[in-house]
Amino acid sequence: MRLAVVTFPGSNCDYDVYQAIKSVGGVPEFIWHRDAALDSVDAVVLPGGFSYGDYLRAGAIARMSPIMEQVVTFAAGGGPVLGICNGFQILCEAGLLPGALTRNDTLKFESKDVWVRVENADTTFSRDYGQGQALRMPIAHAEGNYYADEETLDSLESGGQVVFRYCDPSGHDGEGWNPNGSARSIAGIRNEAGNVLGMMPHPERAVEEVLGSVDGLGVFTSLLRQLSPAAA
Amino acid sequence: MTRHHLEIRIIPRPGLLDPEGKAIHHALDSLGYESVRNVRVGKAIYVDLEAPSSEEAIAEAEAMCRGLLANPVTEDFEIGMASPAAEPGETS
Amino acid sequence: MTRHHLEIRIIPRPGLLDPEGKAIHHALDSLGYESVRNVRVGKAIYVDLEAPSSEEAIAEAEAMCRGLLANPVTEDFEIGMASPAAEPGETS
Amino acid sequence: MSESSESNSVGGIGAATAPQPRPGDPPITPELVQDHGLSPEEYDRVRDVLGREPTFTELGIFSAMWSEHCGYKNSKRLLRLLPTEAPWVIQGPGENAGVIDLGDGLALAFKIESHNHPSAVEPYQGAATGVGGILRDVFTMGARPIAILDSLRFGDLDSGRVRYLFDGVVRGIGDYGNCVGIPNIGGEVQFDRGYEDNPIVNPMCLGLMKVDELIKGEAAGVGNTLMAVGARTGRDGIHGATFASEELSEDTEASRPQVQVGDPFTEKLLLEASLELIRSGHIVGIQDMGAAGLTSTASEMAGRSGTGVEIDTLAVPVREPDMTPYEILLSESQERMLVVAKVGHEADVRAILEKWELEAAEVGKVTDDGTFRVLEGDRVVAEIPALPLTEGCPTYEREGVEAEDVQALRKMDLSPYEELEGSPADVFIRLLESPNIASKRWIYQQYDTTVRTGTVLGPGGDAGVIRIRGTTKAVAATTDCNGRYVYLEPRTGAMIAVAEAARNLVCVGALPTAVTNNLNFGSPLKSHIYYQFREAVLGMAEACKLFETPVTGGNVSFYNETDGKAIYPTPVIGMVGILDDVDKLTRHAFQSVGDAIVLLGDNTNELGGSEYLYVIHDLVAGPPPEVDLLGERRLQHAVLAAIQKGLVKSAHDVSEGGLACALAECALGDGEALLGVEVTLDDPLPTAALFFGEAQGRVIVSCHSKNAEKLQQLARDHGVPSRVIGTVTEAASGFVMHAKSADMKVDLNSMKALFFDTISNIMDAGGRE
Ligand SMILES: Nc1ncnc2c1ncn2[C@@H]1O[C@H](COP(=O)(O)OP(=O)(O)O)[C@@H](O)[C@H]1O
Ligand SMILES: [Mg+2]
Repeated sequence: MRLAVVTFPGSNCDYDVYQAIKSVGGVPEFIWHRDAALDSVDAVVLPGGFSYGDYLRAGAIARMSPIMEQVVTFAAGGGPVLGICNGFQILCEAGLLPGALTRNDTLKFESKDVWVRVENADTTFSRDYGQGQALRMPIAHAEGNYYADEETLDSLESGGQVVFRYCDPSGHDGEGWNPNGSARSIAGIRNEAGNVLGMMPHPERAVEEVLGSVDGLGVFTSLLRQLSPAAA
Repeated sequence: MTRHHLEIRIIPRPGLLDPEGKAIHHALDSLGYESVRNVRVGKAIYVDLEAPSSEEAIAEAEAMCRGLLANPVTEDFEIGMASPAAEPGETS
Repeated sequence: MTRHHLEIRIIPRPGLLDPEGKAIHHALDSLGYESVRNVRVGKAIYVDLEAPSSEEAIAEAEAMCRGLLANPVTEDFEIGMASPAAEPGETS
Repeated sequence: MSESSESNSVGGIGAATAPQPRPGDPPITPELVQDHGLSPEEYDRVRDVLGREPTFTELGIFSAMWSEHCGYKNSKRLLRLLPTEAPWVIQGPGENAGVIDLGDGLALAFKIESHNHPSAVEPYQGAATGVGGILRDVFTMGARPIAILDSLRFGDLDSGRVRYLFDGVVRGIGDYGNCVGIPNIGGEVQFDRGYEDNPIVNPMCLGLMKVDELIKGEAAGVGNTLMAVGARTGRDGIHGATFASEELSEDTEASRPQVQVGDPFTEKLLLEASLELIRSGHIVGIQDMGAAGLTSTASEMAGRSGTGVEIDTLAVPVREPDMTPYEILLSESQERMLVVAKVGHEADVRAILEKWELEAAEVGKVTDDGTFRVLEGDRVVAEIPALPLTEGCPTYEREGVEAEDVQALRKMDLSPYEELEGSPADVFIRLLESPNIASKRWIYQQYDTTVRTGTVLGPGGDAGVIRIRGTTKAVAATTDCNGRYVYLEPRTGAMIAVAEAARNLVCVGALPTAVTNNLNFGSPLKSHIYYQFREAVLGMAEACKLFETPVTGGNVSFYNETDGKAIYPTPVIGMVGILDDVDKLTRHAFQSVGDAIVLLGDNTNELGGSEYLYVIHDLVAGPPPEVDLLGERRLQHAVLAAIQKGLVKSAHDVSEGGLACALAECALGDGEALLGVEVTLDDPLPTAALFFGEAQGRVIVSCHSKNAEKLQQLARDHGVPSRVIGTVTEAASGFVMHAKSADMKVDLNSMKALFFDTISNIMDAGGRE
């Protein structure tokens, strides 16, 4: 299973995602944003970081990059695309996911562990989790405040497109546990077709006990299992 | 071709929360500026470009806003001619 | 007392590096906007305030810029009357 | 005052090729020389070196290179007293960063740097560019940065200006490091009116490399090509080096264009491109253009390799029109490097930079004549022998005399403060909510601490720890210095800084290995400041020798003064250590109910320089706690041995706020799983000293009760005093301390709120004044 990890100028979690994929038996491969070929890959990951320094708006300049045309085509053909943090921002800017990620309502960069609840355990990226399971993962972003108009939010909810939601450690809605002001505490969403997921928390930073949590593994194992149901 | 100095303002859409505006309003309040009723924060982007006419310069800036500079989900934009204060040389 | 809608522009001082402007210029270039010569990015702050006259409103805004809104070390500012597009309600 | 030259031959060169003044150059007058920070004697030395009068451009070059910042003129001689060697030291002082051997073919590069003055003028950009500079120092050695730490000092937070500085500095450090993608794993901050107008901002960086990828800042190989790489050169920061060497004054307000703006995005590209370049084999040397820009970089690279260099300023890519050679040579624009490419490989170098969307320009070549020569097209604008320029700066040893008011403070009778006014709990709570004791979470939650998936212990513990992928090892790092102690007694204070750093490392299970340091002081021209400096260096040297932690590099920041008032002398120690087995990592938080709490070391009646005196009595007085270096060494060994044997479940050193505050930190942990404490102390000491005194050489460990005896036996074998002082209890039982003269019981949840929220409560209400 070949998974493309796209490196934009300023990506800085590409290496971490690479290691996480390898640790669950996938075959990661770095793709430089100007090497615009995604022909024989099975999935694409847009990693976190500060593509183009987050200048203008996080993800705004990266989505103009040559590779993104390929990513759009790949996604339109049903190929799985995962965007983490800056990758999520790029996916929204590129119109592959609805809404936008605006500045944290705290007006600060927020770096800490958060809890998210699996709202839909029946997706390409979450099938190895239990419905309602609470996961612990780090966040590290300045623009993670998810915004969409009410209508869009309603349709995300009713279509099962909200995949991860900030919660308290016991998995309940918790006042004060939304770290950035996101609408309806949204931490991760998928597209209507189900093959594109964007999330602000970093699952690739929660894949080994020594790092403090292994709750992020499921995102990668789910994806691999989807790609080759026989394996994993 | 002449050089046109444009000022593009990117403004958060009404209805959108503007935490920065709110924080500034709060800070102004506590500094004693009690007459302030509302604060919103956007971006001012100064673009110098070569175009045959100012109409064409503005049309080009509009295209840039739609294509890159503004996010239609969260932002409106406005284009005007810049004042001389905002006229530097070349970005290198 | 009337309500005045002011637009305050905060502009990076000439001579200082403006990495954001540089990145945007670069991006516009690669999108084919080759007529662009220079890009600088500042802030546009819309402030609504009550003041007896527009002169007084502007004087107050100037004081706010000096005291809080602009960083005198790195930024210049300009104050103007805002266009109606930038007139929302009250900051909550 | 005596004076001597560093280099033996300070010969002039032929006047035949002597550069002529450029049109528009101001005439060289004594005032101009003075404005360039050179004394008449130093100017004479310049003329000796050249064998003629300098041009304006040359004056600028000498001024920068012989500034305190580049020339170390008032520190060099004393710094030679520091131990710098050990079998594991691969690169000692003199290069961009020190390097130590980690085994397995790997090496660790690390360095600390000050950006105090720029941060005082513009906190956000000043701190951000400080991080940029220290990252470049590390990756130009061929190492990939793996961690950042930041050592900070500010005035008290009740001042709006201080809050503005603190907020800006933290955002600047965060935004820069976060964008480049390097985790912050620790640091320190102290708030004290001694730093009111002069904050200290000392970022530190650690980088990992293969031993054989080490590359130096040398301009070797006659005929090789000098290439300027990265950002373009602008007018920013011209004479920053001289600026950093002068006291801040009213005039500084007028010197604003000296602010440099950082571009972490370009830095990230430069980082990747540099590492790729180094591995490509197309270059022989690389160095950051830091203080004094192109001038110091080019001349130092030539000086180190005994060659010469020739540069054409017209070939340097500039950001602004009409820049003079003077400006181009002295600009401190950020994110630039000078690379020495093998001749014939220039196109390969350019190709790598293009991939990373960066520019590279050929600006000169390596020559064999030992001369730093600058051309502007056809015209020679400067021609200076390289070695005398880089090494010939006059150095001074001055007279140091202790200030009388400090002597008086140190001798102050502290007995009136030994008994507490009010209940112990009241005092305890006031200490917990002192920003110096309270959690620094408000700071490090703005720093990415987990990127690169190597952080096994982030900020909030005794030291930060990064595991080394592919091995069982990890490296630990900490920064420490209590400026109050150093102020009251510089030699002891500096020893304590080294001892505390080592203690912090052993508490996480790491063997202290090497040191980088940042010496932040006032003006060395004042005899009482020079006294502080000399004593602190002596203390540091002694402690580093004894602990076998050689100094592999560092930085001196003088003139931290405003209107004649100097900061506390603050020799910040950045220490790194190695854990052979990352699984042995130990944390400071208590782990389970029923565990025994064991105190290693002795309680004594010492209150001097304590946080207790500062918070409760508004005093910085008395002698700092005594430090017994041999005892500290035994303690370090005992703690490491206990951790190796798996005897302890937690370890934490006792520092500011004393035993009570250290126990509170163990009980509160990271705020997620609180545990109670019940300890009983039978020492015949006054309550203030017993609970809040800052006696050195103490570590609190916890262990399963069945291991308590074994642990004490181990301590005895190491000659370290130890005793069981209590037990870990349920959180609901509260935080309880009994002593002969006093008892206190405090609710853990209220402690938690005070400890974790104090700084954010202060900061999230403030504004700029
Ligand atoms: N400026 C800072 N940046 C990052 N971490 C910090 C900073 N200041 C303090 N910390 C972290 O907060 C914790 C407590 O700091 P401190 O009380 O200075 O520790 P210690 O007394 O053990 O040296 C440490 O883990 C330290 O790394
Ligand atoms: Mg402490």
